[in-house]
Amino acid sequence: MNVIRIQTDDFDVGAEYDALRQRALGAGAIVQFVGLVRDRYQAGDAEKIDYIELQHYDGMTQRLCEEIVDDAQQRFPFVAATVVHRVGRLSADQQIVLVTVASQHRGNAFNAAQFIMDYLKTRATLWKKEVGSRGEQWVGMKQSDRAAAARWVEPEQIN
Amino acid sequence: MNVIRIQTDDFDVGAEYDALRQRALGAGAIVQFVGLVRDRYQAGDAEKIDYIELQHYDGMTQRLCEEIVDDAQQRFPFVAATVVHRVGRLSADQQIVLVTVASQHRGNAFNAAQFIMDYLKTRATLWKKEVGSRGEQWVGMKQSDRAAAARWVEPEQIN
Amino acid sequence: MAASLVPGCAAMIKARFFAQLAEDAGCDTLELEFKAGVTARKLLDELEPRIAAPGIDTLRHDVVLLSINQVMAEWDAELSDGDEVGFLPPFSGG
Amino acid sequence: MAASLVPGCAAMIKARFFAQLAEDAGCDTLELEFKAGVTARKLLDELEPRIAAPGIDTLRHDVVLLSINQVMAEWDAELSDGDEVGFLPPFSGG
Repeated sequence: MNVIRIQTDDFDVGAEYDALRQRALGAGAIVQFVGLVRDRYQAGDAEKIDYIELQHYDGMTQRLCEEIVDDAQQRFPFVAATVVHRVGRLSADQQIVLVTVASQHRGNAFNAAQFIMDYLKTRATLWKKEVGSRGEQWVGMKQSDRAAAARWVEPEQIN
Repeated sequence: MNVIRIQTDDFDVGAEYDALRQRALGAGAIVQFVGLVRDRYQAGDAEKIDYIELQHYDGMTQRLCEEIVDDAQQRFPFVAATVVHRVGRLSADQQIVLVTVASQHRGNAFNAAQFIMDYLKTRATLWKKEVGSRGEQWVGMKQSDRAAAARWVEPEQIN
Repeated sequence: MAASLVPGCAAMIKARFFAQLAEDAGCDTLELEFKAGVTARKLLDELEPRIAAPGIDTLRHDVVLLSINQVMAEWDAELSDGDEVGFLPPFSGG
Repeated sequence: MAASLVPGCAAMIKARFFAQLAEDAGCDTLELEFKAGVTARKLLDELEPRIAAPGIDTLRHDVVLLSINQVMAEWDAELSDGDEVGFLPPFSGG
């Protein structure tokens, strides 16, 4: 059973792990990913990010995330998953997104978690604005995220 | 800074996550893997595993695990990692191993965590005995684990 | 509602903008009257002059994705009375 | 200690067995006297008859790894007095 939530509130990684473990008794592997607000535009950069603003299309995001998790489960069968994505204003070092996947063996849990993250970044109605020493700017889709998502596309799907 | 521990005691995933997050301020991605004692020899199997017994070569395991983590950090630069591996008797559904990696971006965290797990399973002085409805048996290295570890070997290293 | 599908009848369309597009357009939402059966592509062409100049760049079909009534859609989809059309710049969640 | 490196001198070697190998050998540890300079491979050959029959299969060089003084080593390494030799069956941690 999968749990998907879009919320402004923070999440408790330990509590989400415990809850998933209860829903997935008998599983042999749990992979958990947390995305955090970085405090720099680039590692080692002097210019700092103060906070980000995460906007989303209320009414679409929840369903798109559910579809992404279903897609992941078809490709990499797992027992249960939890996805929590925050929206609103998040300051540096705060938690943005949680993806937790429990499966029989670790391969599917790692693959599903990566697939979900790649698709959350490129196929869900979420937009990030960075506010810091460079002013305010909406972040475009990163080429690295586009490339990461593209690796999951079967050759026959490319056209 | 990396933390590696071999212990009989259980570990608290939430507490380990919080501790790593403090050691890795500024990181944008944390990947956490937990291996659990499965309660079946095979998913859906009627035959049950009651517990496992994890033996290790005290005096070698800690150092080998440190080398594996260093190797991972060379290949996939990350900010900090925690590895906790339990030994002794562990009953079904208990936690066996924790690998947590914090990095700037998610690619290195996912790769490093998978690399560490693959190498923990194939290159550290740890041995697992399964005890259940099939009696007691030492688990040999799984072909799937051998294959998973082999994917990290550079072509020039194969000989 | 069937009447709204007949080309030529008036149709109220709600356009929604997000992120950089909302800033370019100067608003999140526009209510517009079109002829029913207009395609999303045509709606976009007609919207361009109405929104702020910097937006013209970002409103290109090859960069912006489209939703109709909160479901991803194609640019040649025909619009009906009451439809909500979302103009979705490249995503950057996670 | 230098004397122990001279081939021909007596050397006490501690052999350690793990997992299935320990069960086959019927013990975790054996203290053995050899000539210093003996290779690990030769030690293994001499050990085979001493340990229980089922062990002979699992003690093959191509399956079992070797450590000397708790560091991974090669089968043609020469052993010295006081060395601890670990016979390591395929690992299965994690």
